[in-house]
Amino acid sequence: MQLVLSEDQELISKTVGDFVEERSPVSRFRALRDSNDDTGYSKALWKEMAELGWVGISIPEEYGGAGMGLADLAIVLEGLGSRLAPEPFFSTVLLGGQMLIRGGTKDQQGTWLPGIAAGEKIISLAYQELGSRYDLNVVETRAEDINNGFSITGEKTLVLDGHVADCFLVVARTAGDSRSSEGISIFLVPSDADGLVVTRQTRVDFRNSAVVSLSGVFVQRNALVGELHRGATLLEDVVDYATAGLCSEMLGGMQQAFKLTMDHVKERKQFETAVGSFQALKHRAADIFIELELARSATMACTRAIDEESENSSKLVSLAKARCSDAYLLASNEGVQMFGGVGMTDEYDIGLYLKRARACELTFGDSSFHRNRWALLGGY
Amino acid sequence: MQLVLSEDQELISKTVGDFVEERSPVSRFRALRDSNDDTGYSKALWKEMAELGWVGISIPEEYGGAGMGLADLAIVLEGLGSRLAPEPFFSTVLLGGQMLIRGGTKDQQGTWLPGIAAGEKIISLAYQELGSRYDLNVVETRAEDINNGFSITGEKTLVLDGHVADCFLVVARTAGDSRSSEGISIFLVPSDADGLVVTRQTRVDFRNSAVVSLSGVFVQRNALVGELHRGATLLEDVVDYATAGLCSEMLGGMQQAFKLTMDHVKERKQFETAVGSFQALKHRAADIFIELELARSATMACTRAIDEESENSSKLVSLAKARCSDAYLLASNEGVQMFGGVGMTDEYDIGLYLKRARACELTFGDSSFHRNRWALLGGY
Amino acid sequence: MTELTIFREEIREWLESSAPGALKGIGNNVLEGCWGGRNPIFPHPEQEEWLSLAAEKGLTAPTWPKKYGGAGLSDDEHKVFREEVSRLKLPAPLIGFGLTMIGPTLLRFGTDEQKAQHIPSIVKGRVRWCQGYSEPGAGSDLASLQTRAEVDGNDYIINGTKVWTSYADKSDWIFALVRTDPGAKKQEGITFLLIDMATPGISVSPILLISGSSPFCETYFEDVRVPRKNVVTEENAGWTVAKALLGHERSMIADAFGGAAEGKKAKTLPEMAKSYVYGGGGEVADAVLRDRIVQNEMDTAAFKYTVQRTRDAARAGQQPGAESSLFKVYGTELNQRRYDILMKIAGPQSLGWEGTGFEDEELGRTREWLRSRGNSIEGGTSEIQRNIIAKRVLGLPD
Amino acid sequence: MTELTIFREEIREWLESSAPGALKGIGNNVLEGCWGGRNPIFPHPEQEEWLSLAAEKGLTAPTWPKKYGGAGLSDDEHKVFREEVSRLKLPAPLIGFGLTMIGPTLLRFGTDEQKAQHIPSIVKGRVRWCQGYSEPGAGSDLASLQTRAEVDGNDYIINGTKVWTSYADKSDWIFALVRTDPGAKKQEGITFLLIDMATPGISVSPILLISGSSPFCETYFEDVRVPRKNVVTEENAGWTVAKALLGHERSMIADAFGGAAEGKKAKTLPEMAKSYVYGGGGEVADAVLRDRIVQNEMDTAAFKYTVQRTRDAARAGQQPGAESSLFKVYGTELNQRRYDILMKIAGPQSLGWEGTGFEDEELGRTREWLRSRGNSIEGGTSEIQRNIIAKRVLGLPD
Repeated sequence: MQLVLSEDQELISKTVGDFVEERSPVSRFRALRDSNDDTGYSKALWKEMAELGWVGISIPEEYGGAGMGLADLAIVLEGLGSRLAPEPFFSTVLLGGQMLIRGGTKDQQGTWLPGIAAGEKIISLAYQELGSRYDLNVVETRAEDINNGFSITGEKTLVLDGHVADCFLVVARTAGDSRSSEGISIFLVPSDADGLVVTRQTRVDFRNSAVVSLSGVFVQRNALVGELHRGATLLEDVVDYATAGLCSEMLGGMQQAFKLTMDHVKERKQFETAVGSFQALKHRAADIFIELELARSATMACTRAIDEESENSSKLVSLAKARCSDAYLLASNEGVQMFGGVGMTDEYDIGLYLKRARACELTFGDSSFHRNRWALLGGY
Repeated sequence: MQLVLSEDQELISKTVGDFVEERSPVSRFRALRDSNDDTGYSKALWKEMAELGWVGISIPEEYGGAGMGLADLAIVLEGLGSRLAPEPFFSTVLLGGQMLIRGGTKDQQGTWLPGIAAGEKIISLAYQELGSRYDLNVVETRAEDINNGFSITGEKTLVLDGHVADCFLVVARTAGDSRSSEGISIFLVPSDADGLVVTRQTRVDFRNSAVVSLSGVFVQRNALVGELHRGATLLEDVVDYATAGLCSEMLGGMQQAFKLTMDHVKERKQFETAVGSFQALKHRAADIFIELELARSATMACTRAIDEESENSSKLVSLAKARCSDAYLLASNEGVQMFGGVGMTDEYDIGLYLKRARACELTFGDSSFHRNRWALLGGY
Repeated sequence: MTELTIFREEIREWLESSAPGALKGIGNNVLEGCWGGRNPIFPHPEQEEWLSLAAEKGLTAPTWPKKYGGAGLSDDEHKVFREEVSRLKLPAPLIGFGLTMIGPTLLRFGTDEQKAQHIPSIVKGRVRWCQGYSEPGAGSDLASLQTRAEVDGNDYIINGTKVWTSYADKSDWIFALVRTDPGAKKQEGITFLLIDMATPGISVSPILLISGSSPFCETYFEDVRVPRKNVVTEENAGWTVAKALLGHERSMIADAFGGAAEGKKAKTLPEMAKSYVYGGGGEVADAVLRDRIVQNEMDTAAFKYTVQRTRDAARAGQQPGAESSLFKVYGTELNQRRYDILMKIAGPQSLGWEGTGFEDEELGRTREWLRSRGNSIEGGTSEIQRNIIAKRVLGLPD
Repeated sequence: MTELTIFREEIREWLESSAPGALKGIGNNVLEGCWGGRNPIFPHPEQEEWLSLAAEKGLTAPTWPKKYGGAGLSDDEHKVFREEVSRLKLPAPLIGFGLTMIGPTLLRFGTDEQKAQHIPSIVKGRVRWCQGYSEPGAGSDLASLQTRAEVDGNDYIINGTKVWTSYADKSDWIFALVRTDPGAKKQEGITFLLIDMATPGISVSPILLISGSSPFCETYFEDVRVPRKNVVTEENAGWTVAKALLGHERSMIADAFGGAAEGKKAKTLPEMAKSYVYGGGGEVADAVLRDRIVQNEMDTAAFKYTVQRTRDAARAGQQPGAESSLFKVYGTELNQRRYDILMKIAGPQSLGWEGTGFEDEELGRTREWLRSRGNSIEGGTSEIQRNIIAKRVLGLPD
């Protein structure tokens, strides 16, 4: 495992950095939010990212992607995360797309992956339910085996980009009780299916999600992704993958929040002295710096472990997510505090990072969830 | 509940303060330690404390004590704790004496309490065993019911002042398995009993304790303190009482450690500036101050709750012990750090407080033990 | 029968017979309080009657002198009055900065003319006040203020901007700090001035916070003409007045957090945790979360006892130290930790801003969490409070 | 076959045939290492032979020039040598401050005469060195040193006291900072001087720490006469030399903590916890303690990856930043947290100092806990490291 960017990766990093600087400053996200935009992201920019090869970066070449690794995708996510870009990477690439790559049939892959890579199709994973918290095995949505197909009924919440998805991967129970890892199956359901209702949600971080209700939605047998009853492992692997991606996004966000804060305290004077010269603040800044560095190391390690299919990749994902959750909150909490009163106003960007930090923390498990998972994986 | 010292209590506080300043500075404790003194405390000073009425402060007047409350005794303990005085208050007054007051027969009380109040008898509670940790119900020492008496076999560790005790209150199992609260009984055993061997221990805080081994030690039926099989509640109440007393001692220690540290940083110059003028240090000092204040409030509340026999006194004991454990460690850890290199040398007193802080933390349960107990008592 | 007992009986009888029945049992919820003013808002229609009844007897400002419309109660009588009001769970007849801030200030520092002009209208709830201290870019360094007041005959001409003026958009008068001598050292050259918000040249715009809308405003002064007689004490002596008032404000905020530990217990953290992450056997399933809850409960208990200790000590005649700084820094940070735990307890259900998929209670908590981040900034930042403790209590050198 | 492969084969053959068999498998335990000197101590009798064999080939100082007795290895060859030594788990033939500190300093700054006098005797392990920097009351402010060196003909007369001189009681020479120009500004007027510990007027007393005995000493100089030719570089230019050496020392300490994360894993925390507080089902019974253990394990893992990242970046040609400060502050505090947890795990069994009722392992851990409190003080306090990060990495103003 090499914990340093290759020259190619450095180049991607620079390209993404220039791109967000010019094309996707935070003001763009803000404008989307304030205009109550229908899609909540920029279709044009998404198309452009696809043309730059970013959307399909991890999709196999045969389906129009670049066939690269998560470590490469992570660089893009970090750059976009630094400016809170709301484009549908998580729904479509890290969750939906990745699940098809890992578990889809050739047919399913051929139908969807090229459209994803081209930036033309949005596909989302509907796994979370009210009360499921971070336990992927808590699934109450049921899929009944009927006449050559399945009838799905249940309600999914916080389905990322659900309001613009062309299709959903719905996690449903085909057997077992509502907390068992056995009996979980995954189905491809088009968003215009009869009995499927999508209601857009408004989140604190203004990222896009929806409640998806299914009442007797019929799908054919070939809608099954992965094995019947045995979807739990596939789901866990995909969520691990997306979690590593989320950590990369968080890294970009926390780094930028910290940068904004440091820039501010260097400028801002109080009692005729730059706020940044107060030693108590300096020591806190040094501690944030350290936490950010450690979060970066952990995240780099986990993306590479996934690419290398290392056996401890799940442990490293938990390491990264636990650290990134705490570090992003630290950097943004301290950011607001160091900005002072103006940090509390909607006008300043630091509050947007605080909201995103919280949303990221509570997605795919918070730090104590992942510490517990680390211990369980370590056998104690 | 009044969380303020009465005028009488203020007077005790001043007397104790003057006493330790003159008669019991830390150098006295140090000398006892360095001379490998046989008793490890000053018999003469103990006698003097008894004459001042401190040893018998909580012993009923009919047995030569002052019949006052724990809130009064706490003042004495705080004063002595501020200079690490090693006199046998915990063994003899807070554990042994208190257990006789609460559970002893008139005969037992009449035999021992006057001697305790007069500073002539040392009595200790032998409850802890290797592996019992903080669980009072883990008792493997067995007392078998035989011919008009009991035969006790087992090993007790960390028996406070065991090497100078005239008599032990031995917690033994008369029924039940080794973790059950049922079947625990307590016996008065003279230190010269056949089959009882005392081995002095050397602790990190140089406070006195011993391992007490019992092999077939015979006691008569009238040696039983409290009810047969039902000693667990008495034991818990007495340990609660002693814990509240320990918190008071800790309060004195942490306050003095903090004072030494503040005095040092005001004097000590580095880079031509008093160390105490560095803002990062100031903010840490302010946080220690706050923690000390909160620890004091919690301790005052718990001693008064015990005196008032309030139903939430156990909860308040856990509150105080959890806070005092963490606060004393904080004050002494930060003390060593703020003293710098010299803080690491045996020559400076701050290290003695660090050791005592740790020893206190690990006596009667550390902070996470007491947080768990608080939750259990609160029903969650 | 003591005089106080007689007083209690009179008050009780009066409250029982006169106070509007519809208000009994409502309690003292600030959000539902009556702030008075030229265009008063009465969340409950009966509050109008309650205000007028109380004001008539001066009981909106119970301890203020009768001469200016107050009830002239002694401290003991005031205590009895509050006890009787809370016995019936009646809301306060009137709340606001007139009663808590500018009223006491004018009673102490104002001229007879100022008292006569302003105090009765505060007591009657006819004029609502706001405060104009902070300025953009000043932060904790209040004395660096830039709003200029230039003398022009018997008037000042005011130019500048004030921020964090709570309820400026709903207030009739503002008490403000302005710079009258730009040449003087920072804290000198500042004047404490009373300004009618209806004066031409004043405009107000509300401040949007990260938690949503807020009572805070930005208030702009453009060539605003204010009579010089509206100065409290003297020109360039405003810092003294401000400091007295600021100490008062901080101890109010500190008290609020000292009190918050007790009040506002809609649901305890263990209850919340049981509803979101309930395990078996009465325990909260997530042991680490449970421990954080215990820590917060213990912090709250220890803090509550510290507040009590300070009060008991004060009653025993002991001098208070820097307790208000301790209360402020610890109380606010405790509240922040509490919201942090609440967010973790509700987990993904903490992610809502509005609408579908979230309970109103959940949406409210998330906004309150965001709002709580400001607690350690407003009313003297935690940093300033720690500086104060280090200097005043611990005597650490500058 | 590359030259390096040939070199490896030669070294391997030589080690296998010549290195004392009794030492193979012992590994590099510093406590058991050989420090050399006029009165050397050989914890294993075979170390004497091993030292002499290695010294003969210059392999005690593998990269030093052959001219002065070193082996003159390239960096790549040196790496091969270390790999082969550790393949056989051989101890280093020689350790000490001669090799790590004064040797490299003299090679860089020393005169030919100084090199010829000192380097070979270091390589041969004949002279043991110690360092005389700190003074009582100086702490982190090294430049405030007071030890005076007054010129007297071709000599200096030295008076003063040095503290924290590790192993001064066992060393033959000391390199020290002394003040030669008391009038100059702090960091000027300091001279770097080599002093034979056998010189009359030098006395040494060991320092007792809170954890017990220690290698540290206090070293007193009373009218000690030292030839002026023992100055390294020039009079009053000692600060430059010291700074170079100090940077070296700090990165050594940081490395030690960076490495400590990996090495010295007698028992992991989970293993320890299982032996003291084992629950059912493979879990540690105390859930909160378990969580603290996880935190420490995670901190250790993230730290380890950060060390690796720095090394990988350096190999990729990227400039290092203030990593050594990060390593120092985080590595030491991590170690302290680890001992804190260890104390809690063993609970009452952590209370022993010596003797009855405690296992040797328990007694050792308690002493190590106490010793660990010094980690955040020695070699540049955590406060100093945070200052450095704030200034050099974050660019915060003074």
